[in-house]
Amino acid sequence: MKLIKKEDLPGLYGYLASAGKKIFAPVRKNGMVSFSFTSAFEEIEMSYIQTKLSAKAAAFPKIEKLMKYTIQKEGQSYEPYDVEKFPGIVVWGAHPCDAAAFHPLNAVFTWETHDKYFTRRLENLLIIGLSCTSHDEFCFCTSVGVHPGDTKGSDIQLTPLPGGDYLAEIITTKGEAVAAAVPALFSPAPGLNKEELVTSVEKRFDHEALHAKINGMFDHPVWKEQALRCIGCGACTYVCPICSCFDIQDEGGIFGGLRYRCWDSCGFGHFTIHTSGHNPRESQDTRWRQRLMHKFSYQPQRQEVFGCVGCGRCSRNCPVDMNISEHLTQIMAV
Amino acid sequence: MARIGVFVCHCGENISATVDCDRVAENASGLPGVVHSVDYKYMCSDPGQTLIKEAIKEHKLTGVVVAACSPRMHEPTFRKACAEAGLNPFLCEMANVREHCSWVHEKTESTTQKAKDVVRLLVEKVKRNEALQPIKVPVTKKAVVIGGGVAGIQASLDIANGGHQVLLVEREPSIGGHMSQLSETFPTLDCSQCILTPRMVEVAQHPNITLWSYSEVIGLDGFIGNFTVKIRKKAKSIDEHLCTGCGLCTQKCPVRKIPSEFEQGLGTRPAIYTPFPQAVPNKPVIDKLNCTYYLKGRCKLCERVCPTQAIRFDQPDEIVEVQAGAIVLATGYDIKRTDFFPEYGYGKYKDVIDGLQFERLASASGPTGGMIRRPSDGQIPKNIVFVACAGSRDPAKGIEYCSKICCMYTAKHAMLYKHKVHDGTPYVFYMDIRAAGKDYDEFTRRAIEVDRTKYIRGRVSRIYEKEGKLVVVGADTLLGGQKVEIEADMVVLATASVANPGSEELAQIVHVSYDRYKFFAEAHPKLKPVETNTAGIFLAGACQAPKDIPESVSAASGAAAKVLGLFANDELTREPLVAVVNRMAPPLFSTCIGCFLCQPVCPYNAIEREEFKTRDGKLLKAVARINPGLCQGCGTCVALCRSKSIDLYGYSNKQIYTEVSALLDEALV
Amino acid sequence: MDQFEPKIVAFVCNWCTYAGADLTGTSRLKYAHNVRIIRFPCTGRIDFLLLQQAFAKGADGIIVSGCHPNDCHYTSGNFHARRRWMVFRQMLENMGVEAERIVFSWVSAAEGAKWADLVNETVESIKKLGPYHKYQDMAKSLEEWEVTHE
Amino acid sequence: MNKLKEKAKELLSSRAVQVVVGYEEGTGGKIRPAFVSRPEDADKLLYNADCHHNLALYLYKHETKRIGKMAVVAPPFVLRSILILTTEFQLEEDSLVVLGVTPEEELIEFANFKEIETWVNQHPIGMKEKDREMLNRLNAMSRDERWQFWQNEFSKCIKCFACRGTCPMCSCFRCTVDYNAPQWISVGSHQLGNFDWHLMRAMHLAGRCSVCGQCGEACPMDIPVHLLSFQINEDIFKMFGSRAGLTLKKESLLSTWKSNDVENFIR
Repeated sequence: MKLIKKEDLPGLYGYLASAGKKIFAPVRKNGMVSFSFTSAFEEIEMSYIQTKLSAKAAAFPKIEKLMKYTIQKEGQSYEPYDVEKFPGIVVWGAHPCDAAAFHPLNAVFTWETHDKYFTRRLENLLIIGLSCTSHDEFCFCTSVGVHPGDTKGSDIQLTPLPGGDYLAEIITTKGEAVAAAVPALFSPAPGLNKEELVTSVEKRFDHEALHAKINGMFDHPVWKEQALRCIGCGACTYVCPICSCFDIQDEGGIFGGLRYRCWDSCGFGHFTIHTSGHNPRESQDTRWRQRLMHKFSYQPQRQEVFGCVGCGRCSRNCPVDMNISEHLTQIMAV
Repeated sequence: MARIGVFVCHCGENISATVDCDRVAENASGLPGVVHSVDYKYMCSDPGQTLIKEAIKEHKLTGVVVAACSPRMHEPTFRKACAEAGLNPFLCEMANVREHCSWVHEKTESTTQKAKDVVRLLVEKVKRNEALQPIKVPVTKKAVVIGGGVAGIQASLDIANGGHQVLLVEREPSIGGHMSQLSETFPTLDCSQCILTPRMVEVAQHPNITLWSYSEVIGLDGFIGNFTVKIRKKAKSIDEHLCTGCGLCTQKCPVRKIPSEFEQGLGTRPAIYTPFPQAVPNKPVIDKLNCTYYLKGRCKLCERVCPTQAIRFDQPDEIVEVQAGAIVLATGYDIKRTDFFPEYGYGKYKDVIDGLQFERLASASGPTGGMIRRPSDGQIPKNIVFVACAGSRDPAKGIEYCSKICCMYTAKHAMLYKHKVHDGTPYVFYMDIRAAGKDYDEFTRRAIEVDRTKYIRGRVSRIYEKEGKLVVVGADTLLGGQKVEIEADMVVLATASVANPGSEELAQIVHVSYDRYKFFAEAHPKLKPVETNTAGIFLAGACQAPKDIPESVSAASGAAAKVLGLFANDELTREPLVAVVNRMAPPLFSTCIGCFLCQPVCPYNAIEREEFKTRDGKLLKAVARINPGLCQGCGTCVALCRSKSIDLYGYSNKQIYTEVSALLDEALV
Repeated sequence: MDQFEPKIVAFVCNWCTYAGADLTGTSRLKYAHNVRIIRFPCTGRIDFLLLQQAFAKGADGIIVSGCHPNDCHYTSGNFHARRRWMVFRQMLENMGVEAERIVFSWVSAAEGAKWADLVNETVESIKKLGPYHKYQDMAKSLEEWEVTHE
Repeated sequence: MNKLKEKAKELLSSRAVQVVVGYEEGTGGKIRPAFVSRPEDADKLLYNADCHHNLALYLYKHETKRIGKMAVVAPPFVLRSILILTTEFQLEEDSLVVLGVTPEEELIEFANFKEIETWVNQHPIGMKEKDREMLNRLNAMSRDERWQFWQNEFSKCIKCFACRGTCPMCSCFRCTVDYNAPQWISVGSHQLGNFDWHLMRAMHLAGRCSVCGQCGEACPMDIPVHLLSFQINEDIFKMFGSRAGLTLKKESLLSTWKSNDVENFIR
């Protein structure tokens, strides 16, 4: 446990930037805080409850270009984008939920097939976590096994102190390398109980119990009831730090173009439609069920991770207040 | 995989003089999907076509692009050639490198580049073309002719004599039209009724012709070969089967002062009337607007005198639907009345009359028994002025065209006048004498030279009344614009011929286009003069533009020939370039959600509602369906459809989107 | 630097403007070569999305032309198109697009000279406006999408 | 407001309707759509000026229709949407009970849609001050500034389609953006794809928008997309003298025309 002084944070930033890292940090712009690439430390907002978009874009951007293709008389040729050129990215100031989310995300992108784009980006990531000292009513991390002071996923974890300085925990070898490179920025920590510094989020349900229960609820009428007001947009999935569905698109002209993947959502009516017009998930309740079953039944079953870290973004941003913790609490009660 | 052949035509030197044809062909050969690309001197020649046909077979082509003239010129030629070689004709496209390229640009690199671009565009399009099959529709071999003037009569007789059923629909109580009002006809001065009435009788007696007079077309559905015509048979208030046409009722009718339409207001008629003695059918109708019984609820004198009890006061209008395979529009024309001319007294001078009125004055069966007597006091005019081009060729009056018949009938009027009033002096103010036609110029010369009509080249600026005379103020442009004043006893205005009132409404009912003067528009001004843009609807006579009798009759026979040609087939084949709404598996059935915003957009009422129901009749979904028989392929619905559920064969979304992409995919210039 | 040669795409109907441009050819009237014609059955068929697509693909100017009012081969396609363009132009204006880069015209089958003039005038006016970099840059956003984008 | 609850109860108890679509209090101080099928739940219904969801959205969805006959709590913008949807054959008069609510939070009942038509014509909807100011600001901008404004706004767009999902007029099952042969609008959320999407959406709503502003409310990225529709709605009123949602006549702006439509921009 170390201490990093408030006035030394720019130094840390400066070191990482000078090491050629792109720094992806919470920035307050247009009245909202979002993870963005920054060019100066001053842009960073360290006191926020939750960003609009999660930090997942650092490894799973909303558009990932996959390859260029050309169409010629002789045939077609492909040129994949070079993952070696991916920059090192520092995710700066990710709350424990966001830091923890890279694990289930990774589970998807390395399940059976190793996705070279994602895995390379993840390898290049350095995550500086930021323990939560406050939360709002949408936060429910403790109900899904994440804690406001958790260090899982972070390489270095900062915990704000009342005076403005930060406790710094060096978690991984990646973190150690940074600390070793700029030792002057880190001083020994005073004896403090970290638990007292972080906020306390009420636990609303137990995720293991939820998992056990939801497994058998495929045909339960609750989905129809809950999904009635769902408008079938993709807001929840796009702000989610774990939702990983994507679409693959080719864009170009008659002589070539490029292929990319972009975020997609199981909430869309067209997500599963077949060419014939048949749609296995024909109504919104089946799509809503898919979202929750995927996160709390299938993912734990198959990848031994939960697809939710309780960040609450889906609930905050849903245009019709589909509050996930409220719905999960209800599911536990039926 | 697409196997496209590109054929670049030199068109002699028409294209090759400015476009480097071999480089265009070479460039095309490098395009993805192009397996064969050549240039040739004349692609449309027999050897050129053979070149294409052989290439289709040899290279197993799946699409052909001919870079040559406009597709409006030779698309049918090359499509036919492809079909002969076993390639679906709709897999052939033309790149217009002549009219749109070689002829409009100088010989520069940019011109060749443009040709390359256009070829690339069409190559990309044709890759996305679909093999289409012509649409076959049955033909109902019955024609409806609308309008019973000389054109309608001629068209009906020709079709009927060709062995097909005709329904002739006439708005007025009798057929005959304007021709029946004429006294004599130019250039022979034979009596109009003498030549027309036998034809009218023939119509009435022809076994293949059904005549519905006093009837109007109020609706038209369907398409070529398969029209449904909705007709209102206005109540004549008589039982036509009982009426013998004895005329007793018309003699006894107490209401006698109604201005006669047939006499152009110069004579009167009763409320129960036949328009003229030779009317066909020669059975009266009751004019409900003037009949005392209909106005006041009493009288019924006609009912009392009718020997066959044929009067039916409670007869309702009847609305009937008729199936027909072709429609002939022969609704004729009208003329401007004297009240249209402020400078000629707004119609307030009784002795300023129009040409049709003069016809009635000159007619032996007219109100004056053929004596030329002026309307105001019945005196025989000694000085008479004829004003040609009254309104015609006058942009200020909104009538920029030549009414065509006035020069001739004005000469005829002057002659008829002179033949009847030997000591009178006829004057004619004219702009130009347009007497192009067989024996026409001879006729006008006769008016001038034999009958001593005084022709004054110039316009009449004003007519006013002074001491019982009409002072006609004009200019003589042959005398350097010198002012001319003539004190006339009567003035006859050769007023402009205009489209019949109601022609616009009828055009909208039957979905044909019309020009800015509301005359019906022919499909092509030269090559399709009797066709309209709506297949199966043809034009006869002056409803299309001002025409004299011989022209009207020719057009009518032309329209009849088109109808007979159509009826020679049991079924028709139509170009399959129509719109279609997609279909898919239940429960969607289609991506169409049935908002039907496309329905009002369609000019042909081709968009129908298709309902999908459960076995017990519960509605699952209603979606749009396009009747391929009605659709003409304009594609307006396609562009409007938000869910992109409609597409257009031949100009599909894929095809045109790709065209835009392909055009701009390489630097244009 | 070479003189700027604008790329102009013309969306024309088959019956009037395409035929009018044919007449320009048969009359041997000369006009600027910058225009490429795409044939439609009717102006009513022209989806506004195609105009967006043309700009996105790099057109500096667009000509949309069809039959004069009352001349439409299909009676009313041009009237529908006219209304669509009224709204679309306003929409472009509201979004900051240079709507004057789209030139709307009625050119009949008899107006070969008008077609030549229309093309020449359009080319001249677009030359004055310059390349439509703003739109084209936006359209290249994917190509230039950096691997670091969020 | 008690009247609304009572009416809802009465409709549900008498089985006149199977579900009442209305508003209820959600989480975090939000208001959300509510679906009440039991009379005893009607007490949770509420209506106030913060109720911005356009509930007309739910009236034609098969998920709600399968419950049975519906009653809907309908502020003025929902009433307008109901009229538009009716002219577009998406709603049938006899499948719906409309519980109108005025801006004064009073309940009005309508015997039929014709009465709704009369009412909406007598009660114009005013624009919110905030939106009016934004439109004025946009109008005062130079065109390049407007371009920049929207480019900035669209750069936030993540193509979640909440604007589409929440809009009752986006009644298509397959949106143009879902069409992929050709792919008119890029699926990816890049600058061109975002621009094309918002332009296309605004065009497809032109003359059909009930001006509820819900698309802007729904946007998680706070893009004021509704302003595009608001502005064109004003322009359309100037050009054609009409506003959407005021008539039961089937005459949608872009599927009709007049011979005297302004054509001063056409050479």
